[in-house]
Amino acid sequence: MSDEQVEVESASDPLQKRARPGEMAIRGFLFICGAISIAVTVGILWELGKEALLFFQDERVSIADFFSGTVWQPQAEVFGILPLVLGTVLISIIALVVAVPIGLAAAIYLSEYATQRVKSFFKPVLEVLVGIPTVVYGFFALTFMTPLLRSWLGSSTVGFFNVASAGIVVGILIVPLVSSLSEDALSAVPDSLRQAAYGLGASKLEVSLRIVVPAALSGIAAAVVVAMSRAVGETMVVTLASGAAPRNFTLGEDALFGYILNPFEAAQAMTGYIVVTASGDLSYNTIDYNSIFAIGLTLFFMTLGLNSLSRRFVKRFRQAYE
Amino acid sequence: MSHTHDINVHFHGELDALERKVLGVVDRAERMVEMAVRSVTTGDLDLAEEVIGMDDEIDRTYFEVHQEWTNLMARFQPLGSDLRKMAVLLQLNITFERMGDQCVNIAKTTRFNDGLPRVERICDQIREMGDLVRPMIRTAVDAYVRSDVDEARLLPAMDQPVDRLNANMYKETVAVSDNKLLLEWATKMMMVSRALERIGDQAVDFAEHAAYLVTGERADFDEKGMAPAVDGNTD
Amino acid sequence: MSHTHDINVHFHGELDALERKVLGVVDRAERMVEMAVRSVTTGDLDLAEEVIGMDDEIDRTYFEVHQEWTNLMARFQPLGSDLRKMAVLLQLNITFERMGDQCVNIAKTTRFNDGLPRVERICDQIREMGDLVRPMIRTAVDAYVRSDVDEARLLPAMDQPVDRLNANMYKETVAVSDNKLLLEWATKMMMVSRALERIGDQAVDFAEHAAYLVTGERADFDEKGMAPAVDGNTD
Amino acid sequence: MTPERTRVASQPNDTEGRAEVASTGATAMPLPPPAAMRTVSVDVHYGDFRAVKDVSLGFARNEITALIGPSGCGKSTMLRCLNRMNDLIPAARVRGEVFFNDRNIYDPGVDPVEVRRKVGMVFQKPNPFSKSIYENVAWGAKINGFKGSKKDMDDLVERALTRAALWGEVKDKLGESGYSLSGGQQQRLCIARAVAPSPEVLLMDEPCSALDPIATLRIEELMLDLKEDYTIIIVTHNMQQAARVSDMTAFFNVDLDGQGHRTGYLVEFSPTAQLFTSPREKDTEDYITGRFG
Amino acid sequence: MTPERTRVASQPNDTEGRAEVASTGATAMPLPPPAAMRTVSVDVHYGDFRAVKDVSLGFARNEITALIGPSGCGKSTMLRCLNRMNDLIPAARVRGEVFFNDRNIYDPGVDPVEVRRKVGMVFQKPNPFSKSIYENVAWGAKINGFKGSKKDMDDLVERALTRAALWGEVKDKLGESGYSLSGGQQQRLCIARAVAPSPEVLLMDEPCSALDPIATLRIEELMLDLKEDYTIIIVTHNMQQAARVSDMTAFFNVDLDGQGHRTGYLVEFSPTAQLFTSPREKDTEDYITGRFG
Amino acid sequence: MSLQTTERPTEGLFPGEQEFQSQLRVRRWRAFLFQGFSLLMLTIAVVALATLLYTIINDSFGLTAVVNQQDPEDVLAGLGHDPATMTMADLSYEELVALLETTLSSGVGRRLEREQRFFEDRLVFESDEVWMEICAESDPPPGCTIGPRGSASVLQLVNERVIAPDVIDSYDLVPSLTNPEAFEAEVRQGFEIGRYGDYEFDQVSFEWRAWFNPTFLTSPSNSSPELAGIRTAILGSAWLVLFTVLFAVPVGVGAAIYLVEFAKPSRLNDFIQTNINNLAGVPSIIYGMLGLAVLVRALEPITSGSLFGVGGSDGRTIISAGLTLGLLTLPVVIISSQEALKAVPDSLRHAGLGLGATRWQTVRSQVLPVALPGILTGTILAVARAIGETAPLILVGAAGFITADPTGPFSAFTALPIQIFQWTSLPQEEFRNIAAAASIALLVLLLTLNSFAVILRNRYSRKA
Repeated sequence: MSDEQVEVESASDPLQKRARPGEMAIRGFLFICGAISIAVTVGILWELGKEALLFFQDERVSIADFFSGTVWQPQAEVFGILPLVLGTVLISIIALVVAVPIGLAAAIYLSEYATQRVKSFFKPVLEVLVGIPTVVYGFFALTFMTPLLRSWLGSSTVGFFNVASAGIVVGILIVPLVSSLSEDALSAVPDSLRQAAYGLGASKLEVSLRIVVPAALSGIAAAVVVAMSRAVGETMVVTLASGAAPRNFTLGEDALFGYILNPFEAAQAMTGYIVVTASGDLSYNTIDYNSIFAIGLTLFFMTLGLNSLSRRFVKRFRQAYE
Repeated sequence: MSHTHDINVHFHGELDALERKVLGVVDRAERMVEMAVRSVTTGDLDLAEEVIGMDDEIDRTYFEVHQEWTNLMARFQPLGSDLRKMAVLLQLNITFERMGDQCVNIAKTTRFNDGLPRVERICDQIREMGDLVRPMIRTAVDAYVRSDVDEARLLPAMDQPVDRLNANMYKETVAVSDNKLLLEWATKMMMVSRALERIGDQAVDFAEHAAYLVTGERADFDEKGMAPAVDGNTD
Repeated sequence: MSHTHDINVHFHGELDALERKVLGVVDRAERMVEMAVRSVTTGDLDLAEEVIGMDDEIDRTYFEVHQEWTNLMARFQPLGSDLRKMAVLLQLNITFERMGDQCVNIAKTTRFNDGLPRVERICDQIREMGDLVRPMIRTAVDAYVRSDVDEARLLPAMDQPVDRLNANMYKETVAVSDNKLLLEWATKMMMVSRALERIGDQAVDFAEHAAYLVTGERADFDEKGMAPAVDGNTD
Repeated sequence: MTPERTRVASQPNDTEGRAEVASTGATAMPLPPPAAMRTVSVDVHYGDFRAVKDVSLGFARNEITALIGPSGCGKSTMLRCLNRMNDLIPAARVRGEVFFNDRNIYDPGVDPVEVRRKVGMVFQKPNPFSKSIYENVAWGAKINGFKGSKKDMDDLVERALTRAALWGEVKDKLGESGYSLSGGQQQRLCIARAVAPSPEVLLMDEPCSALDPIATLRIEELMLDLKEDYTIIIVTHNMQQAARVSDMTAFFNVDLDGQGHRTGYLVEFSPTAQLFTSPREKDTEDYITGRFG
Repeated sequence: MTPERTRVASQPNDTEGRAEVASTGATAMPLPPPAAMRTVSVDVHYGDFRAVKDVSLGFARNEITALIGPSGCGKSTMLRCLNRMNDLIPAARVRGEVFFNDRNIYDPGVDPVEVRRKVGMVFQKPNPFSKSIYENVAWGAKINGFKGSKKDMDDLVERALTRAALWGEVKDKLGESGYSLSGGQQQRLCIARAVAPSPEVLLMDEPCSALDPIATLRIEELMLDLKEDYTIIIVTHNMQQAARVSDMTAFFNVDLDGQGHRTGYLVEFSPTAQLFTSPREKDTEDYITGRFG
Repeated sequence: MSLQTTERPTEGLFPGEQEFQSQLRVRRWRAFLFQGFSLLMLTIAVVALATLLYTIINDSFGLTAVVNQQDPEDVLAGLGHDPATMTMADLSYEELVALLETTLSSGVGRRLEREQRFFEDRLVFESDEVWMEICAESDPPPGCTIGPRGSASVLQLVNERVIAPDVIDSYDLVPSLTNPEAFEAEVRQGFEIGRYGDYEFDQVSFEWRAWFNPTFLTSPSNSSPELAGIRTAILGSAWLVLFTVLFAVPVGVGAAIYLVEFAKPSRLNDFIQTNINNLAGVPSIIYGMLGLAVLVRALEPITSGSLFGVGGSDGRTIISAGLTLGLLTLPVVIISSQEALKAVPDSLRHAGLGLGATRWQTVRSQVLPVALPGILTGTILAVARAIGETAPLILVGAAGFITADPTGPFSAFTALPIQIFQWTSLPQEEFRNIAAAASIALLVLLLTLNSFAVILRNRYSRKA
């Protein structure tokens, strides 16, 4: 009976809008899933901000000194973040110096030269490198890289904890990142461009370096920036290999290359400080506890800046080919 | 791929329909030849009018075919043998429309000759020509439909007696010149003879086209070897 | 996009070349008409042979045009006005080849009439017909080339005196029937008159096609109103 | 709306005689079959600019109507208006009315999902689902509340595949993936899929542009078969294809404004044979004879 | 190798009369212009199976030769043999000889880089480099050791763009990216780029398949212009296109073996007008009239 | 050599044939060099991996210098056996227990017995009365209920307590194989400078030791590297992964479906997308701080379990850490799921919608099945990454030394990477060895997961 009615109704207007409650419920659930990510960001900003604010509100701390101070001695209640930033930046630069040439050349080889068989050997190897936990790299830095550097350059030149070892190992750690992202960018360059160049009588080198790499440049730049961001945020290698002492310095007094920028001395990085502080017996609402949040916030904005930059490159790259 | 499917079923369907339409005109033309010859040799005015009436239909079909030809050409843009067939169909359409016109001319002669005396010898000769010409049309159509080059090659030989009879008409006409009325009738009949001879020629033309369709190359029967026995048949 | 570029330059170049080739035949046909009439009215046998020789060339061109037409059709598959033009060109090619044949018929008559006496009045009449027919060809070609419908519409009127003169030939022929030789000559000249009248008709046909090309629709001059003044002109 | 109107391609902006010609044409013609769909003064905007302006067309039942024109003329956009696929492009807005059996499908009360059920679509590239051949055809019926037994569904699938001239080729491998077929077969599978839920109208958006000439001819033949049961509207940039298959052809052209925006508009809507042999409009003539640019 | 041989499409496997017909054709024709390239019994293998078998063709100087046939018939593969682009596919092997000006380009001493300089190529989809229009055209000349001044290069770029009928449209924006152009313009840019290093032969692999009909006609006109200076070999799956532009046409067909492998072979190589109006081979006739499958 | 050529209009501007040929040689040489360079770089990357694995394996196996409390030979001889024909493993159960009885203090003995009895029918260290008493308590020790120890367990106890080996020095795998004498010399030298305290060189025996062995995997942590194992850490990691997956996968895939399939471009949806991209780049340690501040501190009543009346004192529990890793993994899961969904061609969606399906019908029946392998691959890789994370766990308070297996979401915990970190930071050489051994365990685990993902992806991409 009612069936018939429904049929008559639908016959009179078969296009009539229908209610679909299940569809709406699912839609609502999926939206909430999406919205959770906002909650995470808000949580990060709120908590880091709140604790950092407590830190800066402490009478022993001044914001200006925090960002310009070149000495970090929490025990003496001197909070200048620059020594920690110095450690982070030194390590990141060394890492990039190692990772960019290796990663980029490897990417070019894989994308332009390698036969399918060579690729099927090297690509999983690089993926395994990505998958290795950073703590294992830290172990590697401490038990292999540092002794190696010390035996090459002499243990008097190279400290047991040193920036170079950490930097090199972080570099190795981000090689696969650089190479796989760069290779993605290179592979995304349409094959038709290569064909066109070969068709004009170009050699393989000319095709690779003068057509493919320029075409993928913004993608490669994005890869490098992402790798840098990763290096900046890298924690375990840094904690284990570069030492637990901030490289406090005084501009003008300390030798620039002999000490401040010396890669063979120890220098605590921002992440290293956070971990070391947190893994000790940490009581809440102390200035130490709050200080790690101030540093964390700084770190957050540094990586955010780098990631935004990289996304801008990616966007430019996509516009060219999509 | 040992055997061949016709993917273009619809086009070939339409092409066949057009062909049938054109060949249908030929059938009608053949009947018109018979009727026209009968009307002019017997002086049957009603039959003559009937023939003249039939031509309107042929003309209408002629325009229809032309229109459909253009549409088919625009829509399917045929190639190869299909294109050759299309070209032949267009030419045949013109030719057979003209055959119809020739029959009308013959029928009209019946009208003008009404009341004039007749020479039975000449009538016999015209009838003989008609009987010779009609199988030519049939043979040519056959050769075309069956794509039979050998059959098409029979046509020039079949045309020879027609041409001979036509040439003979001068003599017959001059022979009756003493009687003004007979002379007037005979000159008109000369035109009839001429029209029938022309229809025969058109059948030969037709056969040529049929041969072209099969071989893809023009075979000009008139020029190659089998010279026409009598002059003056190239109208 | 206020003005239009012709992207299909090469096709339109080839189409134009084909058109020129067809129209070139018409020019030659016009000259042939003049020469054929002169030869038959003056009995100039050399001129007649020249005309007969010219026809070979026209036939050759006819086949060439047919070949090129097929090639052009296969290669460019024209649409719209281009397709209509192609259809018209094919019909014109047949028509003008036949015009050439008519001239050959006239010239051949010169040959057969050699040695026969002539009636100057009939010769004058034939010359007059020739003079009337040639401008018709010219006008029709003009109308086609300039796509001028109004000009094309002049043709049926121009054809009327030709038809009248042709109809008159019966009387002239019967008038000389007392002299067998003259009669023989006159019956032959009747065929000449008939050929010229036919050329005129073909020019009218031609004009029809020209009108079709411009309007995209067939205008059948014969059927619509302007009925032919004289019967027997529909060969 | 009188039946004559359905063949009228009137452009209010241009009244010098086009509408006149069109209506003359309509009266001279025998009465056309009733229109399955028609559009009245449809405009499509993408964001701020007008992609298609003022299109009024009628699509006769059991006929094939082709939309042709240079690229950017809005023919595909127009097609997608007819089953509200344009809804999927966020920036697109449609003005004017599109009637399906005298119901405006852009009425607020109309469910686009239901519209698409009645107005099926076949796309440029063959896009079978990554399911078995059987499932490809059956799915459309299933989601539309097919209530029959397994046997009924088998029959439906066979009928649809037969209708798409594919049954003979696939009947022994209904369980294989749709991707195992060749391009032309895939497209016929997509047609079978579109046909299975019994739509009334089939929209085809350049259905052969990804196929080779042989597969193309086969699809064209299929369309001519299908029009016995369906109203078909096809977009093609291949003039020859439009000429070969369609009964009516609508020619669109495109205007460029100063900023490089393209606006498409309807130039001529005529029986196909007429449009390709003696078009009414000079623009059409220029386009089909290649005198254009 | 007599000049006549260049027009012969002989298939040793099939001697019933094809070669006879071909040579008759050759003697009946006026002597063809000298061949710029020719292939002698070329086989192409992909891995274990034979993609193209036994193709002998001659490409006459300053003529356009079209290769047509159903998909999978190996026409593109054949084209890529002519400038050793097949070298880039690791599994592809070419047997037989390909002569460029009487030098076998598969001789061990010949560098493919050198071949490709002399035998330029235009591809299916327009593929300008992501550089400026100027750089797109200049690059090929640069890598080939162009040693003129900046002014000479400017002239070369202008000449190439003019040759490709693009100069007028781009002369005011040579610095803009090649991607800023429309599809048809991009393809003409690619032609300009191919022409700039002064090749002798231009290979075109379905150069219009990604373009709309207007852009297609323009490229076709351009090809007809270009043949004054270049020998052009074009692959197209559009028969009409082959018919429109080419002087000679080679029709390829394809055999399927039991395992579903396709082997392409040359069926007929004739003057274009002949091939499309009265082909010598029944297969050709069937293909062009749609009686095929 | 050259291809014959005809005159071209640009003749003078291009090099002649000979010049072109010589340029060609240079170009070819340059191309060759660059190819070599890039291959070298690639090889360096591979060598780095090889070195890393080498280092770990090198440290996990090798010769050790061991000083035993009692020499097994002496023990055997003491029991009247011939040490030449027997090993400790050949001793009978009773003999082993007797050995323990003589060596262990009664306090230690009682504790061991309370953990698990030695014999079904009699007690060794405990008196029957006391045993009855303690088993009658409300919370009896496990020894009251479970069956007796097996011979393997007792043998292990004998090894630990009676023989009590002390590894005083260890040697890497490679030199152990190539030059074992050098190790002996090194140890001897060590004795000369008094590095090994009270031991005498005579006491030292040189033994092969695989630090990575079944006992290592199944033992709990221990302050002595010879006895330490990673069972607790493995179980901790497993619990963490469970919570990570439970949180990150449904939410992540849901969010990805929302963003790819349902979200129309609006300010909110753009913001969500940007936000996720940003989150993916946030260093893991920041998530650790978020977990510390929110989960450990602010939500302590929930995460410590005290709200539910179970668990311990603070929020440094498995659930806190698991959810922290879940948050960390979430953006990666979302982005990789998005990639997988975006890789499904739009034509499938159009086909579905064109048939009159709703959005969700299309997504569920057509899009998700196609995207699923991609989503799974991405999820596995993300989870693998989470397993290796260390820094955030340190922040949320993973314990370095706990020996008790985790019992539920509110237990304190440790995890494999934490264990590695702890051992690596300790100075004794032997902790290096077990750190290396733990690294092997972690790498094997991750490699298994990764190869699973790779296989999945390959199968998927082959089909597409």
